[in-house]
Amino acid sequence: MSSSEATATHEEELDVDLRNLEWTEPIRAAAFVLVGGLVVVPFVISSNYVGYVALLVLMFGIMASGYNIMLGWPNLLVFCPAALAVIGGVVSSLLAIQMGLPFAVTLLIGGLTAAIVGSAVAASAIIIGSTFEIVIATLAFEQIVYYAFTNWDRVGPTGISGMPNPSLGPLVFTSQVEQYVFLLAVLVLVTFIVTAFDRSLLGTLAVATGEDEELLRSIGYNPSRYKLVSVVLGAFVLGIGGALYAHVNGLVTPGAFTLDQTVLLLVIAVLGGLRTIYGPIVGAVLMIGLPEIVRSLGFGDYQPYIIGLTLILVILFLPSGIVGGVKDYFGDFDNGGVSAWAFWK
Amino acid sequence: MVLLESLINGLIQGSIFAVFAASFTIIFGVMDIPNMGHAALFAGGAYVFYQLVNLTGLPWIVGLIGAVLAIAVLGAVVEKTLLSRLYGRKESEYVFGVILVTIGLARILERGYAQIWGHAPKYIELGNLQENSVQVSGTSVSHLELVVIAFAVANFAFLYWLINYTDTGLSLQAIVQNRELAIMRGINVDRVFLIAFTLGAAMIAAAGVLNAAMFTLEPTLGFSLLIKAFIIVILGGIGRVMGAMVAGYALGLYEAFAVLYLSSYYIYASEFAVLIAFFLLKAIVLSEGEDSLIAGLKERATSLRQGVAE
Amino acid sequence: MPEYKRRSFLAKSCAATGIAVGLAGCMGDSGGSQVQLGAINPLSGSAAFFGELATEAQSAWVENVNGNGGLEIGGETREINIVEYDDESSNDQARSAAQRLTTSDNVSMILSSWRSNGAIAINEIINNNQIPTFTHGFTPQVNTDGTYMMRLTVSTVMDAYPALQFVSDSDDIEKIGVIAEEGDWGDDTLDLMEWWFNEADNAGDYENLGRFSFSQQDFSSYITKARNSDIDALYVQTWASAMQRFIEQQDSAGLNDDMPILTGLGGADYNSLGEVGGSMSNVYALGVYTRLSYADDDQIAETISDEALSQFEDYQSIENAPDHPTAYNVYADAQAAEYALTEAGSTNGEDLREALVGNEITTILGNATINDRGQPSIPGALIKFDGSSGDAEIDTVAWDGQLPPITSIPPETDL
Amino acid sequence: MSDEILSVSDLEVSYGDMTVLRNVDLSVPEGGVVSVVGANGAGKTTLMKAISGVKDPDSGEITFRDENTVGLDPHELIQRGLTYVPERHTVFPEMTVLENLRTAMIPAEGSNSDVLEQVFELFPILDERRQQDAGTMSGGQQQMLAIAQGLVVEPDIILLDEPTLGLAPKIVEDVRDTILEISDNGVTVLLVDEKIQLSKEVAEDLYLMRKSTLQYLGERGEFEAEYERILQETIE
Repeated sequence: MSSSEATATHEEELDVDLRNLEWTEPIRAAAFVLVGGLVVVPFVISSNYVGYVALLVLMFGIMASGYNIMLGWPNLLVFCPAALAVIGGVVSSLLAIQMGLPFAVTLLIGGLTAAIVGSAVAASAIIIGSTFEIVIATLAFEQIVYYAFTNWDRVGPTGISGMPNPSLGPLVFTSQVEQYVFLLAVLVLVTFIVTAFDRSLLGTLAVATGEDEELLRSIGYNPSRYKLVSVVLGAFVLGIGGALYAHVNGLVTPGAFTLDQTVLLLVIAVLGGLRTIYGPIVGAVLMIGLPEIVRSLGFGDYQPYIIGLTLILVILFLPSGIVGGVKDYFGDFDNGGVSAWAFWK
Repeated sequence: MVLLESLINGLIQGSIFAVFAASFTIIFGVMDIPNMGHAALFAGGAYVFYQLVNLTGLPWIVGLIGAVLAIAVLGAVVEKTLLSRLYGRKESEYVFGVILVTIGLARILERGYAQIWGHAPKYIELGNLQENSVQVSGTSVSHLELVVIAFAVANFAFLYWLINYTDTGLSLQAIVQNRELAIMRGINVDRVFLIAFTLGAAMIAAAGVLNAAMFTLEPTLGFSLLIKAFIIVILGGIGRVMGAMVAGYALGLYEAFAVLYLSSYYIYASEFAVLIAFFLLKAIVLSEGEDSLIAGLKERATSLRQGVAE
Repeated sequence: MPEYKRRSFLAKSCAATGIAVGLAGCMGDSGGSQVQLGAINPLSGSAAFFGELATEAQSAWVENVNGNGGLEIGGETREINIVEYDDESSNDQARSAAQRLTTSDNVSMILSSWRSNGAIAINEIINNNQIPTFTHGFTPQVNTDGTYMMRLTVSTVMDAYPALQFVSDSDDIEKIGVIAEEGDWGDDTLDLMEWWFNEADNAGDYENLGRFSFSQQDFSSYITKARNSDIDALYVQTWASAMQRFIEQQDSAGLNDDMPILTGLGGADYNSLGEVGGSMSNVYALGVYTRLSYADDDQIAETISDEALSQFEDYQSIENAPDHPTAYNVYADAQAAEYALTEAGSTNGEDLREALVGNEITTILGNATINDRGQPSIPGALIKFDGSSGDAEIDTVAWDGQLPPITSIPPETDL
Repeated sequence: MSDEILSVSDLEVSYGDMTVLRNVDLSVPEGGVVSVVGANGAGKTTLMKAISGVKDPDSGEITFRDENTVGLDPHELIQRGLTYVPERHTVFPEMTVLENLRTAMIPAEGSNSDVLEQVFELFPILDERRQQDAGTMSGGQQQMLAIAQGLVVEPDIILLDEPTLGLAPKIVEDVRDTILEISDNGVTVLLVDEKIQLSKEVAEDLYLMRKSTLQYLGERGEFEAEYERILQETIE
């Protein structure tokens, strides 16, 4: 690990200690996701329906990965990921439709806007401090975002539709397979970023913030800084996810990004395993895929029971999630900053 | 005239808010975390009543007792079998653990109600309380509305007695004020948790029956109240039943009067904005260890006055 | 050893790909000589009550058609089969259902996509695949020329038309108060009011008394506000159980003693008129499919064509046909599909759409036409109810006639 | 050792990966006053929490009146006659004095109601302020209330954790007198004390806690002679 001895001057030097990062790890994680994603391509090509579900899985995988950054590392229970995602979606859609900007630009601005709003959310969360007060304040914030968008005539309750397909310069991703490959590329990139974040000192300190804020402060670090960075980074990824969702579906409605969606993202993150790299992806496959499987087996009527029960059982018996649980049994194939933090303790 | 009518509207709405929030805050205050399944228990009480009275034909008082008992037992079972397993976890895991388990439970219950009783809104008859009304300076108030207000008053009188004059109440207060000390002082926390959850469930079942009688009964009954309850409970002080009463009536009156001037978007958005402002203010104003915003502000005002006097 | 490993890996991945392609093949299989039709109904979530009714009405139709041997399409008699998915009142689920119906199940038409947002969400899919689809939703942004998104019944905005006509004709009503839901339906209702009274310069005026939330339970504040405003009648735009609650609460507050209550939306589409019976005093409601519930009333029967009445009798004789206005509407959609299939003599989506647009379609709701933007023109009536006997009874029919298609606000069609 | 009321043997306690106590042995004779001294963070409070059932130990035995009490909850220990008064004069701030005491009496179901009056006799200052909110009282008064909370359950042994921490010298004397009076009434006292001052005056046996382990320093007289050296060690 990159973390060495702690002295007072480390703050600036080691904050983003990318030079000493073992780049092989993020590359390996990204490659792992890439290979996993490519294996599914034949299914996507051969069935429109499977392809559509796969697109959803990827988009929720991206959003949940972003959410996981703020949930998992600094342990901040921010309860408004849907609001951050819809901000990304709305900004990107409006820029594309009204100003005709290219998708790559609107996507980035969407993500950045979400990140800016995320920094305000992070600042509030840091000031507020207490976990459940953060939950409720961010829940309230999400409601306000919903009211604001529904009441804004550019968006309204029926939302925005008719935005262009995702594109990259001259490449326009119109067919399902093209969109799948594009989204997969984004997810691979996100995986790379999350892993790099995790393996950097930044990630380690974010974990430390979640584990023992006082101790971290006592050895000369400012925990607020790592909370801020984690939430802003997470918000950026969420905003990107929301923008992708809007452009791939051609529709973004404020009503589709409220508490239900937040809970879904939370469930995906928790089910897969907080503070794991692959957890949000596994969670997305399960939570988006499970309903489809349940339906195709003819148990559609019992779906809420199955989802509800899954939720309860996982929380009770697999508190560190599926990937986290596997990790507990088989060692650290997906260790999220934990061993690095152990050094500090 | 408008003012009187709005006042009555506000009192009735406030009674519903206050009762819902009171039962919510007992659980919230003791367990430190919201029960997201509270709305499902609320609807559950009303459905049990509907089954016993409207479908089976039992007298309404039997239905009411049956509803309260059934949901109290359900609450106790949930606490014992699900939530008690989470108490040992560290804070953030405990928080999302309880939130997610109760959300999961709510989904199961809501689907269950829909499958047993259908999605169609149901009417509940409480004797003939709905039909008869009295005139209050030209404004008509139904007997049911009077009963709702009376129930709220009785409910708070009972809670006031329970909290201040019984061992259970002292235990509840002790846990809300300082959980660790309560454990050291020999309060049986497991037992109090169970009591709090059962009591909260019993109260919400009765409130659910009254609410369904005033409006209609649907599987998702009470979800909008749950969101209001957050606002009320937080502004009133978590775990403070009398605070929930004051904040509940305040919110009811605010909505009744605000609707005369504002569209509902702005009313709701303003409520949530106040909530966030409250948290921020509390965090900025209060130093560590202080709990009550009002007490903290008072203290600062005093010290400021003294400073000026000197 | 290493070589063996590699080969085994290759074999496995080939097998995996094989299974994938095989599965996809199975999914794409369509059912022989049966005509495949789709339905996306909200069987859970907020709109579940209507989804259940839609399912029942569609099954009744299928039983009826197949009981008579099927439909004659292009000289061949074929049975019909409905593939139904639950959209859980969610847009993502609606899209995934539409995706499956149009690409894997190969349906010729989709009989229902109940919710507005759900219909907007699937619009692109059904248009790309050229699958005519019926909705009950209000979807102005997708009512474009050549669309495959169709509707037989009226949207909110059209609902207000009879009320507006009535207000302009009336000598007693100078000004109406309007309370509308938050959301698109409410927005458009208010836009229409603005256009009708202030831009199109019809007699009368309106005042916006405020908006309320979708899940509104307590209307007393709005009733107080209406009572104390300077208005002669109150127009309420809402639906389903909220409407039911509103009707009851305004009655117990005695608002309808002071002024008539005008409602719209699909013809008093609250869940059960019987439940609110006595509260329906001095209440006017638009009847398109609700009329059928009162078809035994002479005044109402006069507003319905003989053809439609006899078809409605046939409907009632079907076993398990649900007795609810929403179900009549869903059944009428199915009848339109039936018309399209036999008229076009084909199961091709493009042909079906061509058969639907511009032709007069006979349904239990009366004769309707659908224009190129998927908007209908259909007969309707504004019915005044009198609940003094404790039941919802017809008092008078204040207005009846053809409801014009409205595709945008302000309406392109001159009302 | 029939006169031994409480004994601890080979106790090990940890928080997560961090072991706070190891190989701890302790013996408290009936009716005695035993004191544990040691620097801040040495593990004294953890020992108190382990004995009173607040914190479960990893291993070892705690024997109270010939019963192994490991795994019992605080309320069960209170019912058996062992009560714990935590440090920093902790009381319920928004309850009155009387409510604080009534709350403390809950685990001792059916206890004698005269006890309350006896306790008020011992603490006249509390008697005067029965209806005052505990949070508004001075630190010394709150400490008295905390001790009174321990006494209303009529314990056989009372564990006092840093009872004089942060109190003025005059109040420290009051606390000392109170401890002696409690002991005179036949209640065994186990005291935790950072500054050895108080222990020197009241303790009959003295233990030193240093770096997670406990060392017996001897009976009064034995340790008094070495007072300066011990003081030095506790400061380290």
